Amino acid sequence: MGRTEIAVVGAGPAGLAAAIEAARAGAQVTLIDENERPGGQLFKQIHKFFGSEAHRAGTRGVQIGRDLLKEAQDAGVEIRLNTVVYGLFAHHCLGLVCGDHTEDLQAEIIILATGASENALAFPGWTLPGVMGAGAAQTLINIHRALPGYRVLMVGAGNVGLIVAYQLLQAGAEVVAVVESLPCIGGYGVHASKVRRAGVPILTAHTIVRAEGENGVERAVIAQVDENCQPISGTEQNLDVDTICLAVGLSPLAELAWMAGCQFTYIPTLGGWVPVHDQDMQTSLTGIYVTGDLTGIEEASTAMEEGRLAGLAAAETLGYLAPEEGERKKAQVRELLATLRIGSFGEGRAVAKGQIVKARCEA
Amino acid sequence: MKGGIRTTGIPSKEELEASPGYPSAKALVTKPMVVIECVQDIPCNPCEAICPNGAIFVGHPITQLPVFYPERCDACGRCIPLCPGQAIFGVDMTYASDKAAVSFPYEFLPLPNKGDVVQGVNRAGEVVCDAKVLRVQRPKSFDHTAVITVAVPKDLAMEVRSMRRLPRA
Amino acid sequence: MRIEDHPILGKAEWGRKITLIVDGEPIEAFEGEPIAAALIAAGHRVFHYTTKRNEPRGVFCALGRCTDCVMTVDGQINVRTCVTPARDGMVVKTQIGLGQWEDLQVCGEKEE
Amino acid sequence: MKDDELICRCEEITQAEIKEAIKFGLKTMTEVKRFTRAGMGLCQGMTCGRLVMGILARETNQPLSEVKPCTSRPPVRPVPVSVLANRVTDDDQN
Repeated sequence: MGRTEIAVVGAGPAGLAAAIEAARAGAQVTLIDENERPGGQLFKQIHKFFGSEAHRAGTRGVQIGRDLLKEAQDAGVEIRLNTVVYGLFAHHCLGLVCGDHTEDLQAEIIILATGASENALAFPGWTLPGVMGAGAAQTLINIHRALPGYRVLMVGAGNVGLIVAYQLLQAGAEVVAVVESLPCIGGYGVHASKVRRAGVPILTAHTIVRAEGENGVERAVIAQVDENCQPISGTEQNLDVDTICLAVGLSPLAELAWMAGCQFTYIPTLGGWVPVHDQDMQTSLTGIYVTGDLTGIEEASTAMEEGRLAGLAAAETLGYLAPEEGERKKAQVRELLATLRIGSFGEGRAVAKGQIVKARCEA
Repeated sequence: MKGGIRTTGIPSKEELEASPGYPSAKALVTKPMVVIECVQDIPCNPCEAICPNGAIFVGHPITQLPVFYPERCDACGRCIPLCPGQAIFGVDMTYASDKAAVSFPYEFLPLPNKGDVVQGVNRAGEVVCDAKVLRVQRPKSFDHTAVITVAVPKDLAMEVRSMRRLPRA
Repeated sequence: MRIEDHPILGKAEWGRKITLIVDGEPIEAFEGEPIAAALIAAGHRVFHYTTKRNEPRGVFCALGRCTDCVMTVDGQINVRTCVTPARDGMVVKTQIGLGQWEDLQVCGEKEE
Repeated sequence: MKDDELICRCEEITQAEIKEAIKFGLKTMTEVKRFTRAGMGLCQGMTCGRLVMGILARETNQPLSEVKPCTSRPPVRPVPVSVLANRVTDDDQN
């Protein structure tokens, strides 16, 4: 059985940041990712990030991804790509699928940074080719440079829907409309404004009724909704589209944390079931840490700070950071995290994150 | 609330005028300057850090709306491509007797060329006028965000905020 | 369609040009890109037909999770084409229902 | 969402089938999965899980916070059995 001091599962922003901090402190770190390239969703985030200078604001996600990769390599992180963690077993043992075989890897500390998956929305025709997650379209256009369609309907006006709508325009597609079933736009107004200036209507209190087509999407039918989110008959409109993207929220991808036996709590603001953790991101199980979207849907900037926090805490636990130094560094990161969770878009998340820590104390 | 950025994606006149980054009509006619159309408390402050003249103040907490001091702005425009929300524009009411120059961030292909006449669009993406391209800036430091400056009728200086995208080749 | 030029990402840097045989027809791909990306770029939308209802399915998550993009690749069924790198000469087939194993060599059962 | 709408894309299970099953007294995701096969296909409920949780909560008048996902079991991604069976240990490598 292979051994390492710290195994980090998932090489997205949270996992990379965790691995970098822990390795810089001197720990032996193995970072595992199922994809061919590290970076998680960072390499498809081609927009400039918000935040402050300390959060690398004004820099595009794709560049932050490149920077983090270099930092991880410089810090001596062992990165294992094309490696699926298929299970988390007793004694901190990870089951790995590597090409044609499996291996076991045991770690003193495991940091789970498995991210999130896109929620689905069921409506007549939602299984037709051409209906896809907004993240799927984003992967195709920004990573693989393949355009999934020419005329797109975006469902959902949260940040993901707005950002991907804008990026589809940048890739050369037409976005026919963004529909949002709520009466308000959920994402940042500035993202909505960019899309509007580019000529794309954002229809609040509208939903998709059905997708139609023979062997793929040929048109979409949308309608206005009432206060209970039910389509109002007589308000249907046909849209001539070949692609429908769903941006209806994300859920933490928590299978490994469930399998390990971590305690969970249900917090709708954060995307549903999330593993409880303490101020250091440690779950109810000693030596198993969680970080990033897995601990509640936020954004890449917060994921990186949470990752750093978990990495520092893990290194401290293993004795690579003196308690005072560890505390000081962790306090700095917590402060940076706090500044990302203020204002009308962040307050709710700050409260919800507090609930997680409280649930951990009571666990 | 009907209208406004949360329901339409377009900041309303009231929202803009209440924002501390939006210069007064009085200040605007004096000299070229930027116009900050940032009306929501997002944690973000790169505009403050990049301004060499201290014309933009965010302070703490960083969710505060940027406060703009027109008298300190020399219209260098560095904040325009940097703003992650693309919410900063340049307006020069002194450009000509009947025309104003408007600068905006632009991240689509193809780019227009200097001298081209493009269609100026408002915040809703509606074409409101023809606009002659005065300048297309895209130095490396802008990190792929072009800043395009167009001449528009003076009365549309606070309406035109982008141009209609040109067809892809 | 391929996105050759991009306002943020610049000109595309493709890998080595290769050929996939998709339902008997050659299509152009780039080595190492996911099979699904090559198919989408070539305008191919239907990746398999479902078992019970015989309905078409295509790329849905593009991350290897939803399994809607599975096809029969070099005789192996249920291959998630969105996370399987394209190699020259791969034989890719639209999978009907559960599909059929075609070439046991890939399962390692063929004796040399 | 209409009753004849597919919820589980892999096993092609409709909302009606899930609702019908719940009427038999099913209360947990694991029960619904075993009874209907929703979430038992190739993707293992990765896409439909959350939709089924919503239906289960609604039909049984439980808050969503009472509906836990199915027991999480390895492998969490589709893995060919030939690969799972080919377990390499230190002894093989040395």
